[in-house]
Amino acid sequence: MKKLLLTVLVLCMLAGTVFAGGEQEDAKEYDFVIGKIPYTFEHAYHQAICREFTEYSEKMYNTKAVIIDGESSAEATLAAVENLISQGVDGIALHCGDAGLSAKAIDMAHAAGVPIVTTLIRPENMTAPHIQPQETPSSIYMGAEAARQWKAAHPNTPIKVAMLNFGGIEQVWEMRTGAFLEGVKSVDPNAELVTMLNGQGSTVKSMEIILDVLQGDPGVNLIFAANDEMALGALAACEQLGRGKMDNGVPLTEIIAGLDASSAALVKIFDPNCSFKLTHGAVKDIARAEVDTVMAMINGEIPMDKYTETRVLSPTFDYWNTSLAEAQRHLEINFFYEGDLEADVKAAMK
Amino acid sequence: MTGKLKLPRFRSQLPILVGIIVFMMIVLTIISPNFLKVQNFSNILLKIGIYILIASAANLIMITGNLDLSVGAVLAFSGILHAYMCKHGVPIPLSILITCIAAMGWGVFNGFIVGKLRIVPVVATLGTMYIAEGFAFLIARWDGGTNIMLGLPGAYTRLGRYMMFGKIPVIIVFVVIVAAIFLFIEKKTKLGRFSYAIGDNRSAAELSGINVTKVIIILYALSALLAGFSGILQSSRVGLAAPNVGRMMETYVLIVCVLGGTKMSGGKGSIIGVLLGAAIIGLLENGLNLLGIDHFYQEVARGLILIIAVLAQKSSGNGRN
Amino acid sequence: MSNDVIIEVRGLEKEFPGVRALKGVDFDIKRGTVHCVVGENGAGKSTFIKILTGAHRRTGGSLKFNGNDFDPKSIREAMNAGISVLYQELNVVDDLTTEENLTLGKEKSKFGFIQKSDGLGKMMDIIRSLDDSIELDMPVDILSVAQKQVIEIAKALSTDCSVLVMDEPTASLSEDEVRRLFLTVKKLKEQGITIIFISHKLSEIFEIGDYVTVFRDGEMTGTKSVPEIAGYEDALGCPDTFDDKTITDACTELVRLMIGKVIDQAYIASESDYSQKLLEVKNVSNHRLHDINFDLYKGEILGFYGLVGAGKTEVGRFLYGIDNYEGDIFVNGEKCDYKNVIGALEQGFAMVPEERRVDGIFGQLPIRANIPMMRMDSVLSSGLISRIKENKLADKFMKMMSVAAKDREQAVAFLSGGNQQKVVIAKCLNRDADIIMLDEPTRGVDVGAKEEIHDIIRGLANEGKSIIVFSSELPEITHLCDRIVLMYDGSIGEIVKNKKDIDIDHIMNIVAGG
Amino acid sequence: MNKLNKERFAFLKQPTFILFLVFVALNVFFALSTPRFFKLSNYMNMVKQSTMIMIVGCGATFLMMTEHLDLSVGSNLALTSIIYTFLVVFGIPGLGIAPLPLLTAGIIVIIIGAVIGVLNGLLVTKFGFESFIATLGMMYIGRGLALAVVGGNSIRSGFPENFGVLGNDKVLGIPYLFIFVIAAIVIFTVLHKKTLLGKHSVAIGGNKNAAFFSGINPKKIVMTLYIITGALAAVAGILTASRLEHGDPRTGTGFEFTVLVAVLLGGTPLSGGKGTIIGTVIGAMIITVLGNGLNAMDILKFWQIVFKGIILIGAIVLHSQMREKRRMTVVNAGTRS
Repeated sequence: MKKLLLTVLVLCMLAGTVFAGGEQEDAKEYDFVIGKIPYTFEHAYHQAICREFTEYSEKMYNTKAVIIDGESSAEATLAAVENLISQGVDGIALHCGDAGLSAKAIDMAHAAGVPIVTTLIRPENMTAPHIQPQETPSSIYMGAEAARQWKAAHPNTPIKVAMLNFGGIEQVWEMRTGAFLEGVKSVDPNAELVTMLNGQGSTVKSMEIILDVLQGDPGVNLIFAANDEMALGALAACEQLGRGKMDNGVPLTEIIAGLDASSAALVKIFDPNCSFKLTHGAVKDIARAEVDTVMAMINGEIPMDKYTETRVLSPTFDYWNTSLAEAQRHLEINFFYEGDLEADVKAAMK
Repeated sequence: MTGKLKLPRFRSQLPILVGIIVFMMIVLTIISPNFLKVQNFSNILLKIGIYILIASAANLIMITGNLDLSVGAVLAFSGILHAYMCKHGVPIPLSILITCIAAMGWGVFNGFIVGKLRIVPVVATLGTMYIAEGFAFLIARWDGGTNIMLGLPGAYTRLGRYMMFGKIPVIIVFVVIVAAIFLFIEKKTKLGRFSYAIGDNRSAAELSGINVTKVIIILYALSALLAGFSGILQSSRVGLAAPNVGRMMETYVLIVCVLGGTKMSGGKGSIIGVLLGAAIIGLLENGLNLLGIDHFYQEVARGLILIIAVLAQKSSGNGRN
Repeated sequence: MSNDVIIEVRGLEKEFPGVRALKGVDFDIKRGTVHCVVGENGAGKSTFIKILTGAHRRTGGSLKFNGNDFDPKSIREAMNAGISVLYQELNVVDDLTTEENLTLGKEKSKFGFIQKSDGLGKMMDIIRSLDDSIELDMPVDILSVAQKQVIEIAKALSTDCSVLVMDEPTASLSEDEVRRLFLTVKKLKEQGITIIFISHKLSEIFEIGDYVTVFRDGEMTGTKSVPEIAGYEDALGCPDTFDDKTITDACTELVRLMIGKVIDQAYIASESDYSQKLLEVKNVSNHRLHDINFDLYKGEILGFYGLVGAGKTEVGRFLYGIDNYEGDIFVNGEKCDYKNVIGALEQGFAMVPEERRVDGIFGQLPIRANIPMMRMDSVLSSGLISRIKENKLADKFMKMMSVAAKDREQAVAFLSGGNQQKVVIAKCLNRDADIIMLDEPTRGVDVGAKEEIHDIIRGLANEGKSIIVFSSELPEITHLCDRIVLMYDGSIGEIVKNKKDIDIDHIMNIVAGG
Repeated sequence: MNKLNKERFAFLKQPTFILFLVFVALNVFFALSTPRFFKLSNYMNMVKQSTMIMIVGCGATFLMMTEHLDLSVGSNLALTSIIYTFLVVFGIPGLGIAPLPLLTAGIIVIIIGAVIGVLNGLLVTKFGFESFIATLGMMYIGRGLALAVVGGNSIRSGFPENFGVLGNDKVLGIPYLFIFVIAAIVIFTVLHKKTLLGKHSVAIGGNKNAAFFSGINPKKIVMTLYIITGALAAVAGILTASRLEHGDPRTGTGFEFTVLVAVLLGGTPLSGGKGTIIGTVIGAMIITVLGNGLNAMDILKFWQIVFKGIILIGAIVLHSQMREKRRMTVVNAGTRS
């Protein structure tokens, strides 16, 4: 019996390897191999970046991209950098949540003569090119816009903000949560931050937390989540409490803002009666900037040990100021969206 | 010696659990004005509902002296599979059916390895956990992403957010039904009786002609079925399926069972204990969230409550046996 | 042979709550001899050994060791005084080497590091002298049981022990290994070590024993020198080895001492229907049994009798689908090929196992829940457990077996041994099987309850059930059984028909190996 | 003669050797399937990456030999790592203590790690907790405290100059990490083979009666082992901080299960009584090589998770089959039923 099971397991492994291998394309001569380390492969946003990264590098530069997951863990990220270096890749693009670790990765890559580019979290030592999505201004804008919309509809209700983060990564405060709050305060200096809890990037967890938060203080009327998954969880919580509504874009119960600008979020945002109304983010531009920068270094067009900052817009999408067409285009380019946003919004409204 | 032990066995530790719960409720009522509200209790119930659903079967597994660590992964897998099928045109009821069957498949696999091949359950179900979780991510990826939300039919959330009589959330209804069923299984069916017997004395159970392997397979299948159904309910309630929702679910379920007085070595435990154990966990998290306490102190509190509750049970009548 | 007494037992008593295990025992053990101790289960010999080795404390009488009063509080204390035990369950750690096992617990160490033990050379000499194929660096798990025993012996000897207790050392050895062990024992004796040898194989006594003490019902029924038992006036005229005839006669004599006078409880002839053969066992052998043949008729009580270790339990085990076997079993004339307990149950067997704590009871469950466990149908109503039926069933059996318990909700673990046994029997009876096997059905049960259990068994037979009783209590067998299968060393010696004045001497002769 | 030959080749049937063969086979497979795998530098990386698993695995192997688990090692690692970083960067501000030297801070956190071990040990030996439950509770507490120390933020500046030496630098061309690993392997193999602790650990898990009759105090041994494992987790915490060159309270998530799997793969069963340090080391290397090789082959991460599960189940089934076979041969050699 045990032998049988063993045989079956081995067969499963083999089949799996073949199947998994089958997802790749046939052997092909590439000019270069470059590595990409996403923050975590588990989030839609990072998967989309990786996909764009792979496709773009192949199409534009006939270069193969090797993706190794950073698993949102410092050890895994460090190991990924080490492994890519020893595999002899020609360049590395790193998105890591820690400025110190990014700096270390840069040093390691440079010691091995491998060009490296970092994304989003500005490394401590500025010795390599960096891609900086302009999250902070977009977050400030979102905060201000959300507060404006609320005040326009309810001038006499004090603004109370609740936030979901990833459990205290300080860059998240700098670029997302803190910036959002700054924006809110620029409109209403008396706005109060009721609570900021760890949604662990999970929809379900966020839903449960927001249920409790709204119970603790039903007066909360602005909810900001540091990614779209958590914002959707917050929305689900509101909906279950009979909230989460808008009257054709006029805030009734609260306003929810997210981040990443994924299709799931935009479908909600363009629903005039849903309270999830703002998000920002970019995928394509970041991935392309990463590839372009790495390739430029490989080809000697820019020095690999000099800090340059490539700024990438993190466009904001909100119900009031963005058109459906823009959002449609954004999704098509960034999230490999093949549907019709308008139709999807209508379908989701039903 | 027997004269003083008036309390029947199973109930002897329940007063302690009730005591802990009452204490927590008093504290929370004092410090949070919004605690003692119907809506809040509904929130708590909704949160622990999933734990109770899964723990009711996992508890029976623990009563036989075994363990299921794969419930979280099966929950995530089922949510994703259900969403995937719904998105691709399978009618929702059919999709629920198929998902439940697929979920049970994981349970049968667990039961086969643990019951038939006699592999230590911790390892066997840990392996299954990895495999199921991997497939949850793979299905989501075959759909083109990590979460499945877009393109779900509008009726997708109907089940999870359905309100019975307009005010009772359907998950609570299911919790009541499942808890009742398992109370029934424990007291009234051969399956329940045999589970206690196996945990109490496996050798005697075998010599009494109890088909131990079969019982274990059925229990694992039930546990996986409920995990799968919980996955469907949860993803339907959220309106989105994500492959990482089951993380740490297995330890929560384990904690709920242990808090409820179920021994890991088997032979003891009850669904009533599970309900109380889940209530403790629910009150704890709810209270800490109401007070806006940072999540790291919540983790400390979780560990402490586990140790304190087990300690309290050990130092009570339980220790005398 | 020295006449110096090393252990002097006088009026030794041991009382457990409710049981007097030793009722005042007197005898001497002489230095440098092999002193055998025999007796049936529960006769008190193991209690004596436990007092001697510090596992139990005595409650009365005296025990002198080397002329001084001796009352060890722990196994370690006894060991330090020079009394070591070779336990039946091997106490070696498989994943350690010979050397590591030898020094376990008394390593010489510096800062926690194990130093070469001084005694190791001595131990190795002992091992070499006993079995020269054992090396110090061999992992123990590749050794045979006999070799593991040698290690334990060496370990015991290394503590300067002067008395070595061997608890059934030959129980799991092959013939060859037994030979080798006996050589070892002889060598030890030559070195002046006193050996207390417990065995159920009586013939062994005549190979290595010098003296033998027989226990029965907590009393010593005789201490004699082996030549004396064998019928010689004194050791001088006694040959080194005895012929088979002498041994058989002597064994019979020993059995007589062990069993005592069989109180002839009236055997009530049954109403067996000898035209209806229910069970037939043909040429069954396995690792413990050789060529077992017998049959069982409807309404018959068949008894299996033999000394401990003769293979009674093993017969029950293969019939109940626990052990593998070669040969054929026919039920109602049809060949059976069940492979497990469930199959046996379906074939109409049911069994009360010998070890109730390990194999019988569900200690944490109430009596009510224990009884229907082998046939849940009996308490089901439309597929569900009916509390009413369950209570009724429990009440019925508790009354029938007069189980002394607070109520039916009491957890079985809290019952006395006898009442636990009754619950196990009730559980088995509830199965309503055609062939009921009871392995030592009345062990640890008080006299009154014993009688009740016997009546129940008889009643069942009269109802047309066929019953197999495995027992090492001869009165029970002669009282109950219609035919008696006498077993010796894994084989059937003879099948005798019971009658009013059955020839007890003959039975004793057969089970003693005659 | 025949017997001699049998003995000479007995090691071929040793589980550890078979494990080693599996390890070699994996390497060969990856080396053949991708050119990016079989490189010295890659192997150096893999050893570095499995350092923590091996170091903590040494203690965990001992614990498992006595039938005990420690699920708190991951959070213990995180807690000690963050406290160590905190001490060398900030000292103890509340008491007005200036930043501590590395060595002092190191000793302090090793003591903290050992204290966590003491708590685990107390719960298990004194209060009769199942080791699973006790260490699960400690896992949550440790993780929460690690985050609480720094309010959830990483510490990434203000380090003393040689903070990263242990984790990154080499001495005589050998990384310090290797020295730690080799030291741990040597020390614990010696502990296993040459000391009372090792021997008695095997004895407790192998045959409780034998241990009892030999006068071994199992509680003392188990307590010692929890303390050692706790201290090892602290050492791993220091090394992690040094290797990452910053303090991260989130480090070591899921580490406890990685260690558990490594020890299990290494042939130490949950039921105790046997096990080898070298087996655990090979187990840790198998996990690392598998991850690295599959990455090099560009296998999707999610398939890797699936493979991890299959291999875990397969390995345990294989181990149990080998054990059964061994038991069968012993029974057939003519012993009791």
